Amino acid sequence: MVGNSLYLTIILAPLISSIIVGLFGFAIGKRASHSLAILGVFISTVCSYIVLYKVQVLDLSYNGPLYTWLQVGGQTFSVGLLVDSLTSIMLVVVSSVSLMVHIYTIGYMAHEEGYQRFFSYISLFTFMMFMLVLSNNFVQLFFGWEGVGLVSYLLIGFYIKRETAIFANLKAFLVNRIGDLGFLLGIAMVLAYTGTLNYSEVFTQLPVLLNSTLPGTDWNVMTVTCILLFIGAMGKSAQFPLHVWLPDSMEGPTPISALIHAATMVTAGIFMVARLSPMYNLSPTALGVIIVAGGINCLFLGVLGIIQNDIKRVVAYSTLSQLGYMAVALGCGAYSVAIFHLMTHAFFKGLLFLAAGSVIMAMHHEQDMRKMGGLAKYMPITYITMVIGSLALAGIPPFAGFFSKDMILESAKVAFENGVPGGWFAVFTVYASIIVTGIYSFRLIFMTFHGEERFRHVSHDDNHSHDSHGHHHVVEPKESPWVVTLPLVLMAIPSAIIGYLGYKGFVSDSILANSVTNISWYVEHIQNEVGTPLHMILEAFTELPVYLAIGGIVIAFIAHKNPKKTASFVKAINPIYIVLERKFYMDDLYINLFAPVGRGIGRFLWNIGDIVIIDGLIVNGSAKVVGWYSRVLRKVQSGYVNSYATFMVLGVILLLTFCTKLIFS
Amino acid sequence: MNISLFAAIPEIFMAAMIVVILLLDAFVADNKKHLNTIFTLAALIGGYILQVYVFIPGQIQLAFGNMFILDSLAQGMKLFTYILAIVTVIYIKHYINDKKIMKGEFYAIFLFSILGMLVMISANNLLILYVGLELLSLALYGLVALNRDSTKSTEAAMKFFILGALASGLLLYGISFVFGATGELQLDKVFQAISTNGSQNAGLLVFGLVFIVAGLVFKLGLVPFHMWVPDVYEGSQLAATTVIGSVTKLASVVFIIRFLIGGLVMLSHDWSLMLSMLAFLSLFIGNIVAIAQTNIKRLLGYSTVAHMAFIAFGLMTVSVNGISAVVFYTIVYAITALAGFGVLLFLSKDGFECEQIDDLRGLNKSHPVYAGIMLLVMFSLAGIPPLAGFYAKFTILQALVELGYIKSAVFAVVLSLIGAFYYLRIVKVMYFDEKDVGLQVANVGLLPRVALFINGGLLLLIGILPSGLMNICTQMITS
Amino acid sequence: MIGINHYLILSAVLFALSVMGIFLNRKNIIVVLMSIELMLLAVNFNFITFSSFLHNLAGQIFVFFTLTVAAAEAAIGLAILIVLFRNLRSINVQDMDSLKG
Amino acid sequence: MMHNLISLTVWTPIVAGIIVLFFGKNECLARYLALLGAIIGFIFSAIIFFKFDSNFSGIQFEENIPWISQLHINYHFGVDGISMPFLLLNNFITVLVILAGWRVIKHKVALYNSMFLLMTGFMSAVFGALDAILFYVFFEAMLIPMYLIIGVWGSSNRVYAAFKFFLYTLMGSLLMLVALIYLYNVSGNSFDIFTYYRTPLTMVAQILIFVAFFFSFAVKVPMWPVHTWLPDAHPEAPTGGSIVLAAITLKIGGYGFLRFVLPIVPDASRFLAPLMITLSLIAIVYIGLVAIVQKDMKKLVAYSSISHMGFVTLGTFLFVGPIASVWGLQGAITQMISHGFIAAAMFMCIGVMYDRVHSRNIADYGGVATKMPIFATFFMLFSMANSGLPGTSGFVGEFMVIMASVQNNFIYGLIAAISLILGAAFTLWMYKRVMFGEVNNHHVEEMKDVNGFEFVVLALLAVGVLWMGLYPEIFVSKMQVGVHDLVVQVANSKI
Amino acid sequence: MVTSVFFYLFATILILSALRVITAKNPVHAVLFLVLTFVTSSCLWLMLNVEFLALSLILVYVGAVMVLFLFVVMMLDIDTETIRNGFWKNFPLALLLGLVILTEMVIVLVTKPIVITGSAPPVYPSVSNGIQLGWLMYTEYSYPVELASMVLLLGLVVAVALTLRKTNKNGKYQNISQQVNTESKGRVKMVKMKPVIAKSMVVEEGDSK
Repeated sequence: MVGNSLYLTIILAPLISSIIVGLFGFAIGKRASHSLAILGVFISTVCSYIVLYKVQVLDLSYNGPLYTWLQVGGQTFSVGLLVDSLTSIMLVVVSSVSLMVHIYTIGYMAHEEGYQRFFSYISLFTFMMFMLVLSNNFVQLFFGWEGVGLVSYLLIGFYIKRETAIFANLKAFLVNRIGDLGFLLGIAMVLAYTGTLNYSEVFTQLPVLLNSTLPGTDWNVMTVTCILLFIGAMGKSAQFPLHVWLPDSMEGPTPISALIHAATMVTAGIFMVARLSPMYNLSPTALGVIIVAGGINCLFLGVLGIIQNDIKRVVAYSTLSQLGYMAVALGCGAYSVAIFHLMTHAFFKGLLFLAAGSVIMAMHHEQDMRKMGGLAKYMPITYITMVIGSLALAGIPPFAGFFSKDMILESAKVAFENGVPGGWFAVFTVYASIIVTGIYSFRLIFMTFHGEERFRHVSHDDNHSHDSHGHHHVVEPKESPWVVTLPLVLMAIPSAIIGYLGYKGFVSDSILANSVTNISWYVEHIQNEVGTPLHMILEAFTELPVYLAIGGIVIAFIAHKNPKKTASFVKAINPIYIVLERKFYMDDLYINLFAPVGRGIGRFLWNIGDIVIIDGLIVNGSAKVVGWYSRVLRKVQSGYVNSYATFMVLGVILLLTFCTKLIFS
Repeated sequence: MNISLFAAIPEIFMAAMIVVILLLDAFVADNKKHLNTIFTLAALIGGYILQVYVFIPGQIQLAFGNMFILDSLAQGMKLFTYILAIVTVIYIKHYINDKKIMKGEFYAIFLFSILGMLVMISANNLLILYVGLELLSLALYGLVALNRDSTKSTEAAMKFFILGALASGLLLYGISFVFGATGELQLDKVFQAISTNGSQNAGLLVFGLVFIVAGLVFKLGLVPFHMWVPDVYEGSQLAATTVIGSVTKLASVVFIIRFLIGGLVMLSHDWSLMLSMLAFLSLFIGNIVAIAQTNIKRLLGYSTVAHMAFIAFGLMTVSVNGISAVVFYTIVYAITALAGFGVLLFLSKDGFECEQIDDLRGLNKSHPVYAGIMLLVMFSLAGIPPLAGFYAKFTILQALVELGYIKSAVFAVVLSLIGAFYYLRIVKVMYFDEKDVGLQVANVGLLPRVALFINGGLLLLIGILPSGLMNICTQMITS
Repeated sequence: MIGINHYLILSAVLFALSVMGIFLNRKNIIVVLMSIELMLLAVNFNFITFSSFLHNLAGQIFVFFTLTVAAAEAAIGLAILIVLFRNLRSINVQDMDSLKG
Repeated sequence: MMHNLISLTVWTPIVAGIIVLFFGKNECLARYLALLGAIIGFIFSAIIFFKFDSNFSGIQFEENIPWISQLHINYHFGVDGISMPFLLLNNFITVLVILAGWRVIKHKVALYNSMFLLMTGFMSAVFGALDAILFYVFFEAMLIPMYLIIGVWGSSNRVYAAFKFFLYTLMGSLLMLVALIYLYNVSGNSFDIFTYYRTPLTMVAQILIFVAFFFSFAVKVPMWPVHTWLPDAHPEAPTGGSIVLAAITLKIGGYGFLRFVLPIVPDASRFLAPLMITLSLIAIVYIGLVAIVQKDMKKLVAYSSISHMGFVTLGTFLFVGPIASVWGLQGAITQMISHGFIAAAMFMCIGVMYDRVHSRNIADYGGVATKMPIFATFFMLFSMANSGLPGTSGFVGEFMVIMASVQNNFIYGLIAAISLILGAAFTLWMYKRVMFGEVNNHHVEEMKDVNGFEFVVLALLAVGVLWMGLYPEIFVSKMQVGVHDLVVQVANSKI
Repeated sequence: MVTSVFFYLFATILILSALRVITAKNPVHAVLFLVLTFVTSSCLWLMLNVEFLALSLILVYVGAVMVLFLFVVMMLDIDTETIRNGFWKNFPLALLLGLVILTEMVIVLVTKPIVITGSAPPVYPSVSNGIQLGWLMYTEYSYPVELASMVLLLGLVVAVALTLRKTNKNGKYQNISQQVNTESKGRVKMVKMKPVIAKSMVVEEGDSK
């Protein structure tokens, strides 16, 4: 036990604090609750850094069971821990962001109902996320996977009275469940063909998967399995077409948008594919699927961010787009790049959300950017940190996003050169998406922090009844309290520099050594061309992407300065605009097609199948037939004694006839 | 020729007691008429004691020139008859009082019917079987008609009489052919005659058999000879229905066993086919028509039809298991029905006859113990374990399956499902319906209550430990 | 020569007639009772015939008892009939239909 | 003591039930007596659970004495790994049911408690019986108390429901009786279940017996298309009745398949497995869809029970080649146990709300979570368990069965896994409509959070649900040998 | 030959009168035809050497039972016209029924010849039929005789119980129990009376004082 007590501490600290806060939150009060929750996560964070040290520096990894969860048919499933380089990175990311969010929450949720509940949830979430990243087998991965889904569900619907929130959380859960369906089947395939669900054992049996086909078809089992597993990732990481829940999930409080829907949970799919890289490497078809899904996310869903007016939704669409980047990287076989982007993204996207939250607080829970503007002077810290985040997001060197994005561009190019299926699509989308990113990220900055102070013209009508502040008059926006700004600053630092620091390690794969197996062409073409980060920055200005990004920012600036022209432009492309506004009709597809059709079928089966046919026709029908017979047959008992006698005589005749036959036969 | 009368002492005693009671009724003051009840009970208890006394285990005792036989079947069934008769008297005592039925006559006629049963059970001769049957039947007609101011009762009696007379005519016609074919009336000799040269007059025999079966199954009430059953059950006052519906069944079944197994077993191929036909019809009609009934007595009449079909199925097997199952079934049925009628009797009072299903509404609320007993009765009749009725059905089914009559078994089972419906309905009325009709229990005294309680408990006890009774039944048949 | 069959067929005819009688008379119960007497006569005929041809007196004894019982039966039947008539003011079979179904 | 444990488990509640029935004039006394009886019964079953040797192959705690010697029926009790967990579950649920009815049932208290105790005893006997007739007797006897429970304490349409329940189940079991008698004759006059295991049977006979058993157990499970009694019985029954029905009674069907059908007619089972699998899959998907559109909470949970029980039959009849799938069987049993907890919990939750608002209609609620936060938490946990969330017991069984079905055929697995979506859809949609949103009527406005009894019951169930989800091994390990024996048994052809 | 003629003669009368029994309009006629039927069959029985029973048939049946019938028919004043309604409607069916049952019986009787098994010689050829029967009845068949007595007693009891009505004002009944249970108190009424004393005596007494 001593060997894994450190890891156990990481897992259990938030769990314990979550349980205590959850069960006794009311008893111990707000202050103790948040202290306890933060303490839990803090312990985990510290331990995570120790783990990072142990793994990266001392090169100590760990893989062992904790307890036997289940034994079936000679196969043993244990809850176990796998600590390697990938895990250590994830641990650090998760725990750091989580800690920041915990602290931030004190300020953000200060006046909300269910304060303790919120802390309990996010601590629980942290626990689940740890379970996910630390698992050494599929079952536990699935446990964490669903666990984070659960907490996400709970938190999206945190405002249980708000109709949109509780709609969004149900939607999120169900869409995730579609992914989980694939994921579980993928697990089942793995189990069926390898007989184990432990990563390490599965990886030794890969040839079995590779050399089998699904009975009755000529589908390669490896491909089928990988695609199924990726369907799970599509759900969790909001890849097209299962992305529809993510924008809606913004109904939840902003801290969890930062934590769950930007930094950690949504990247679980990326993490999973990276974790299973040895499998994906063997299935180019599956990689092609990932590229397509990622590419669509990256460009087409990113475009939607441009037209959003809700500050959080803009960030949400940018998240979709960035997840697309990661997926493209995965599809190109550059798993470590994907993880790199995951990490940088976690920080800068977390930052953006937190900053957006800060703005929202200042605006008294107003999220519509059309009612903001000119906030820069009122809340400088928020402004600065948000600009840093946006620059990172847009991929402007030397901020974090630049490095990871550049790597993705490179790997896409390499993949294209190596004839990976869908490679051209990867290249096209990632390049195009850079402009888009620039536009929407800086549109946000301009609309929010610059220009006219539109909030002065708009009365705060009561279209957000959840607002517990209840202010209905204009108040000067002011900078948020330190518990809010401190996390912003702390997150802004890594957003700025983590790319620079991590670049070399990720590129050379030294950071993720032994846990992620990049595909061969990536290794051949990129890993060998490692330059220094500084060199990268300088070189970047000789290449297209940076200019694309700057171009995007410029477009955003022009549009901001010329609102009338923008409006006429929008009018000119109205049909397209409508398509964009309807989010490519994906929501309609789900809400107005799939759900009603499902309910319709259900209603049909119930009314026709159960009530009419089985119950009506067969069950009650037979009862009716019996009742009918009963009513008819009782008429035979007419009450007339000679008819009774006649029946007796008829009985005799019947027997006689029968008997005469017997006698003569 | 055996002229010993020893084995017949109980019957002689009963006959004497009948006369005593008739005289007593004439000579005792109106305010001392309860003496009738006491003497009736004394007669039955005395008969029981004598019956126990005269029996020599393991031996077949004959009397009256071999016309009277006392084998273990007779002994067992007689003892049960006595017991059931005693319980019947206990149950109907208050009812007779309340309804101002002519006591002396009622008890005398009742004892006549018991005597008839005893004679039938012990008969070893076609003539005795016939006379015993008539003694029973005539007494029953009398019992039914005794409620002479009621149109229903007299109508029922008339129907019962006409159909009964017709049935005994059929039976006699059949007996005459058997006599003609074999030249014998003594059952064992009939059996011998058929087995030695049965093929000689096979046509005549089978021909006679048809009429005999018709006459016999009338007593059981198999379709289409069942039509008296519901009318008589409904039309008679409860006291008479109780007698007809319960204790009579024992004698009827022994009667059939004596006839078909004792005398005509060589023709079993023919009569088992006939019985199976009638049993199918009875199960169908009995169960299905019962569903539409609203009168409990009538409902129980139809349910009897269905139950007797099971007995016919058991007889059909012509195996030791089958016959002992039949005996078991009969006894269990009689006990069960008696308990059911007991509850109805207790709920009936002067001017009120508890006979509509709706009369029982909310019984559980007002009288949970009676409701509980009725519940046991109903589930026992439906054949739900752990109640006695289940094993009754079970043993019959087993006998059927053992001999390969699987289709019959499945048929029986499916229709008893329909049967369950109407039993459930009664339970429903007692337990589920909240509206209390203000049912009052008659002032019955302690003894009847205890008797009813024991009777109900017995259903459960036999249900849990049926072994003892089964043993008795098997011994009755095998030895 | 008149053989056993003649007598048996004669009794069979009587039997059939009695059955017809029961069926035919939907109005008058007393004729039904008479039909039953006819049926018993047919039975007795059978017994007598067999007894005579078999030289077996048991059949005659049987008839003797049948007669006795039939007498008692007739008495009871008629008594019931009278009681019924008192209640119903009719012995029409079709009026006896309060019990049915 | 040791060798009478099953008898004690069986008879303690029955005797307690009878005592309560007769001496329960005082309502308070009746309640305490009933609780005492239930707890003692539970203690005995717990002793069995802990004394059970999970490495021992065969029957433990065996009792075998002649009962009805004429018919060679024995009083033969004993448990193996398959039946033992049910015994524990059954007695556990009873304690909860007695507690759940403590405050709620106000009329005919003695009868109510007595009926539940009788039910428990009967059901324990069903799980413990190793003699076919002993099994059958208790199998049917159960109908009586359940009929009364539904009929007496049920709601508006209770009579229809009670009749339907009774007749539906009776229909099935009567055919089984004929099959058992047939087996008795074929096996050389024995009602011993294990003798039947060894009795050779022709394919035709096997199929006929299979059909007879099928009707009996499929109705109990219930499988599509003989399921329609359940959505009627559940909503009408009182909370306790629904709990017992869902938690235990349904399991008897699944148990019957394991105890009777598979080992006695293995060839027919193999032959008809595709049919059974098809029916199970229909149950999972069809019923899942039907559940979504229910307006009545109890009906919804009833349908969800059917859907979940589809996994049981699916797992039971999954064969990998000629060998019954260990995964499937284990999954089936685990699913049954887990469903016992979850269904009980779901009905308990609905009961808690029903007691306050007296409506089962989803539309009559909304925003309950704001009024009853503690309750909402419990309900959320159970809803999640009902939709098969890992970490709760609902996941374990479904997981195993899905794994097994993919081993058999990918398509089976795919269809079965659709329940992940459907299960979440109907449960959470209901949860959303009931618990979330604005409080929109005064009934909900007046709702008070759970009281002590309810809290204890819910908490115990929550512990059960989580325990089985996080550490199922403690149950599963006890079953392993039993399941293994069963698989070996089924692998032998009897033709 | 002679027996054949007589047989057919009586048989014809028998069948025709039996037919009239069931078809007669007036129940009184029916009873009388029934009497005829019995008498004819008694004749046929005589032809079979069954003298005793032939006579008892006349005595018991014609003499007692039929008279009883006649009595009842007369007593119950029945409207004979309405009673015949629908008679001919049912006749064809009744005929069919009768014919079917007869045909089946005849087929069996004719096609399967009867073998007289126990064709032992008469037991006591020299003794008359009545004595033979009497002998048997009181020895071998004593049991049924006893039973028959019970049957008759039962018939008596039932018939009386059903028809005897004590409510009739005009009837005079003997109430045995009342008679038996009368006590002396009930019979002799002791009346306490005040002694009636002649006036003169009083005067005398008074005078003496």
